[in-house]
Amino acid sequence: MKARTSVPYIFWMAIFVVAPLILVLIYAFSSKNGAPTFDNFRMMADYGPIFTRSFLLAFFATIICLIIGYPLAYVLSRQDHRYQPFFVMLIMLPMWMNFLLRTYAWMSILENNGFLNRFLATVGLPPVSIINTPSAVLLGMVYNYLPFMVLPVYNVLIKIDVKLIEAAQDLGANRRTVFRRVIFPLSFPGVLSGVTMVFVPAVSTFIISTMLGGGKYMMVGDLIEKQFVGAAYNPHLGSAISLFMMLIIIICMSVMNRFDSNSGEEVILP
Amino acid sequence: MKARTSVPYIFWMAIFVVAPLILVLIYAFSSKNGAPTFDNFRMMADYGPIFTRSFLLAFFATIICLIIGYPLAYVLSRQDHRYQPFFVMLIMLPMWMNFLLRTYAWMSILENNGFLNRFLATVGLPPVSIINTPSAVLLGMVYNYLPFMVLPVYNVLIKIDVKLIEAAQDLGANRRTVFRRVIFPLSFPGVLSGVTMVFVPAVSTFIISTMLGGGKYMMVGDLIEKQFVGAAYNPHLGSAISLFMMLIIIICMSVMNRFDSNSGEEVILP
Amino acid sequence: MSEHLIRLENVVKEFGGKRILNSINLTVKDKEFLTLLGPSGCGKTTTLRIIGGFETPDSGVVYFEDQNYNSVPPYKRRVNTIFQKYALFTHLNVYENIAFGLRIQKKPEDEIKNRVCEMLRLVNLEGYEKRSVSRLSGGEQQRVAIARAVINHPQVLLLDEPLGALDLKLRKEMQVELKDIQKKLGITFVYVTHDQEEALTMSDKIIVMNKGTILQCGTPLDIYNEPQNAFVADFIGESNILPGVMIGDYKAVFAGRDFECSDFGFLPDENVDVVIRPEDLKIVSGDAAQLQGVVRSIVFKGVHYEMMVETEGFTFMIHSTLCEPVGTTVGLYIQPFDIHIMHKA
Amino acid sequence: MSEHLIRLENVVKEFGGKRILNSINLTVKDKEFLTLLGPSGCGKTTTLRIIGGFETPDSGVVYFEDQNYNSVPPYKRRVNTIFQKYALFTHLNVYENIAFGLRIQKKPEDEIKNRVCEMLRLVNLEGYEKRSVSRLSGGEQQRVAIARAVINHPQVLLLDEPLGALDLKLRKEMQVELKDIQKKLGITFVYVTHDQEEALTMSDKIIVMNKGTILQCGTPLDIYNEPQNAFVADFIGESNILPGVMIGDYKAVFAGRDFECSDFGFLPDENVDVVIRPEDLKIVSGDAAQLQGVVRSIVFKGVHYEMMVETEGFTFMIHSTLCEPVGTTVGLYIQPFDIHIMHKA
Repeated sequence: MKARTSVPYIFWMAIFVVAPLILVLIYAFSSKNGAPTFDNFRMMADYGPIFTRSFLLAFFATIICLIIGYPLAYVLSRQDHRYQPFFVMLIMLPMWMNFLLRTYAWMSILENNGFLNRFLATVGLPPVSIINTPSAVLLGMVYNYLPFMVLPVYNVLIKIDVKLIEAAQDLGANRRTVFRRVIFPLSFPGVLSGVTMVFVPAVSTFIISTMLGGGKYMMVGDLIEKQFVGAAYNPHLGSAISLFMMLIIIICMSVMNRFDSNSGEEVILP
Repeated sequence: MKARTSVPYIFWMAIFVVAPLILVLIYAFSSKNGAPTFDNFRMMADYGPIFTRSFLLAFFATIICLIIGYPLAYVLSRQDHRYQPFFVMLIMLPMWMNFLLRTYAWMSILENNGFLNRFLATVGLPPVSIINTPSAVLLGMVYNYLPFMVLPVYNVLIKIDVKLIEAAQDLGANRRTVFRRVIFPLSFPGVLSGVTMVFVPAVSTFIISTMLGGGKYMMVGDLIEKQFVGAAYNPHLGSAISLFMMLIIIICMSVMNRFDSNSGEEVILP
Repeated sequence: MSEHLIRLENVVKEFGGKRILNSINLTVKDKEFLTLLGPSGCGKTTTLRIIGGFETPDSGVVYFEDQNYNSVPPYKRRVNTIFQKYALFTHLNVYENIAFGLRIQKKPEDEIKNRVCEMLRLVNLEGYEKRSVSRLSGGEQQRVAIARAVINHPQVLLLDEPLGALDLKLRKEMQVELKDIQKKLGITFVYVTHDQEEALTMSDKIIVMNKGTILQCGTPLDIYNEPQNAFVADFIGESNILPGVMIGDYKAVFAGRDFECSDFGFLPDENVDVVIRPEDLKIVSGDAAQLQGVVRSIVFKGVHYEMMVETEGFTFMIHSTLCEPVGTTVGLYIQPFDIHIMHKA
Repeated sequence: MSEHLIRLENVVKEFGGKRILNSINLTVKDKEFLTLLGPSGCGKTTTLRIIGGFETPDSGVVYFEDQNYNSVPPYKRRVNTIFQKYALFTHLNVYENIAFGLRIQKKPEDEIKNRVCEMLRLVNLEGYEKRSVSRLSGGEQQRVAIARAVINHPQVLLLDEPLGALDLKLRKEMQVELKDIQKKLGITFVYVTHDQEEALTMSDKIIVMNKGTILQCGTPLDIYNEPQNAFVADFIGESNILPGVMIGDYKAVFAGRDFECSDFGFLPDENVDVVIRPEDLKIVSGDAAQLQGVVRSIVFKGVHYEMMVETEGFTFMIHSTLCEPVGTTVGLYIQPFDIHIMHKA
């Protein structure tokens, strides 16, 4: 396809992609009767605690995913090559299962007389009360988004040239030093990508909090949902909130990206 | 981390990943009072039309995404390298916006007195009635999943060695033949990956049909949702349906994968 | 038909404002083995790509049999190329790679089969039909690339450092095989390399390039024995290059004394480059010696020793089958016709 | 301390059931330049990796200064390696790549700075400190790899085909530089290559390997002039190898007649390989000729011509600075000490 015929094509595609975005802009900056206004954004201030909670929960979920997911990806990448596809498939398995089902399963495990407490009782331990706490919401988020952390890190780790590790050993680095000075810095782009892929959906997640938090810990995703399909129907406010979230996410991502492209030169570990 | 210390770690992770899956299995094969049964699967027969509709809609959405997305990815990959990141970002932009918002935007465009018809009226064309038809649902799905088709195809296309294209030209192939005999076959893994990434979420999508189809064209995703959070609360049936869908998806994926690994040797175009 | 199959006339090419080719003029005769020789970045590959049609000259004309071919796309030229890293189609097996050109011409299946088999015989790859090209060794990939290019019966075969990825032993074998194939098929070869030994061994004609300019064009013998400047002399083989002055016809002064030589026609007292091949410096004793020097180092090179001999004013590299221990003083003699005088670049 | 820095005793290594090393015995002296030479897959790189500690022998022992080092990990050996494709750390700049070894030893910052600068001077890369290694040319990467390995003052430097990725001209320059560095620093070098010219030029001692076995070990001169079998003779330089029979001490029959030679001690009428270097066949006229042959082809090689001369029973490759036209009949003469007789492998 020649350059001159491709330009109109790109143009039409841009309209298809961008038109709904423009609509969102219009909604966000207009009131219910169509008049231009900033009220929708002013109203967002009322929901400050929900934003704070969403960001905090997403932040902690990302950290936990990183703490669990990085070693998992690392261990996976060290396994016999024949078994690796099996383990990767195992980790991806839940992703092919309906999101609601996954969350529901955790609900029944964590319930006060759920599977976990029944198991603890069998082995003679006191029951735990997790359901309807922020911990349960966090657990659900980590479970749902862990694969998005493991896969990019794993993909970067398996591509690290063994020769680089041998070169580091050769220069006097023991296992720990090799990891700290070579493997981790080289896997950093994977970590960035994993962090993005977990944080972005986690910050606007919905239903998880309803199901595992007992509705007590509303998150931005739930708030937006309510504006479009729920009781609080107000697409103008919903658009404004979404736009605000999108802005924040884009800012975070571009900061991340700058960090990444510089990493080759400037990221020096202590 | 040594192999012997990593085994228990993998073991614990496997429990974390697999435990909810086992629970799903138990749910799927038990009745409300906990007795083992196959009733849940038998009940699925009643929802035959929903399954058929979901698969058909997902199938057509995938085909349309391929027809629109492949040329888009191709055109993108031919642009000046400096502009490519901008176009890619443009295509990914909607993905950072809340899923509900994207769908709502289309709802307001397609509504009988929505933006599209108002635009048509302005330029003197008769109004179209798309909202609450399967076409609207399809459009929503294509819009939502198009980036998942474009990105993997684009990623494969930009990695094709220019030398291979020159070699084909050198051997007498004009632009069309180069595309048919070299570029397309080499991009095939990207197409497979795109098809998978569109079809899998599309087949179990929910809310889109409610919002754009007016609730008349219920899909499997909606059906499952109703079993967990909706009016028809029945997690046992929901688990059975999810399990069934997961099975079908895994079968599709492994067929696809086999196809891919053989492609080097056996995919010969006419 | 002109006696020249290909002719480049004042061809200029720039990339991003940098001039890569600087008014190139060259001709290729039918059935000739022409080599473009030069260091990396000298423009030899760009010249080849212009002949193949992958680049269009910014100015100047490419003629094929006296027709202007500037705007003829690669797929309409009866020219095939063997690319530097072979550029085999990874999605096709050996058979389909070789058959590619014929399939595009929509030849009947049995003709394709016959000609592919013939090619497999030519390059000694019988039985490799079903193999995946990515599982072949470097040498085998090289052979597939040859077969794929040659099956179309091109008038001209362009080869872009085709042996660069092979190891020494294999490279020498393939030199002989390529030359054989050229003779057997009677195709014109245009060959690009930075390896002077390859160029000398295989070519009918060598064009030495540097910095986008042609420095010399001639037979291997011409180029080796009569290099036109110090760069060619140095590039085409190891050389001692030292400054000198022509004090008259057949009379040069260098390394602190005057020598008889076979060159003439220079300006009076012109500053020149004097080039002497290491194998042309003879170690002699007694009065025959023109220079006296001290052996500073010896390296055994197999066929000969390489000695560095320090004379007053210049340290010569000498190749000899005999060796004198480090530290001894030796006499050196150079025959007049082994002294090559060149204008300063 | 023993006179041997490194000693390998009956070292055996298998990969996936395939025996790569077949009871290797070798010794490396302090400050020696030892080259492991052989075709690809001969086990030379595996031997190097065992010395470096990257592989453990399946049986046999590796001694460093008479201590068993079999289970000493690479980071505890005073050995550094220059890897085949350099294996530079892409996440670090030139300075940090070179400083890597010192940082691990937690040297003070000013010592690191001094020593890195010294290294940059040694390899001629001053001013490259802040560059990203992925933007360097092959030759520059090579230099960074040398500096990175040498900064730790290793006792032994292992080099795995370090020049393989460079082009001819640069390869020759780096050969000289590496040899200089070795002399300057007084480090033991163990060098792996498949290039016989490299091996001859640089080494104090060469070990020729094939199929996991050591075929010959000696100085370049020994290996070139007294190859112990036809494989070594062929690998170390171009050779005419033909079958013959020893009819007695100093008497060999080949190419249809009997020759005087300098070998003895064979069984009566033993079948042997006769090896004659192409430069040792002299073209003579008249009665001096031992063989008569017809010139079949001539290739100009620069320093000499390569002619194929067909005699009764064998076609000889001859290197000569003179050339006889194709088709002429020439007489050949071989001096007794240029005829090398070898037991059949």
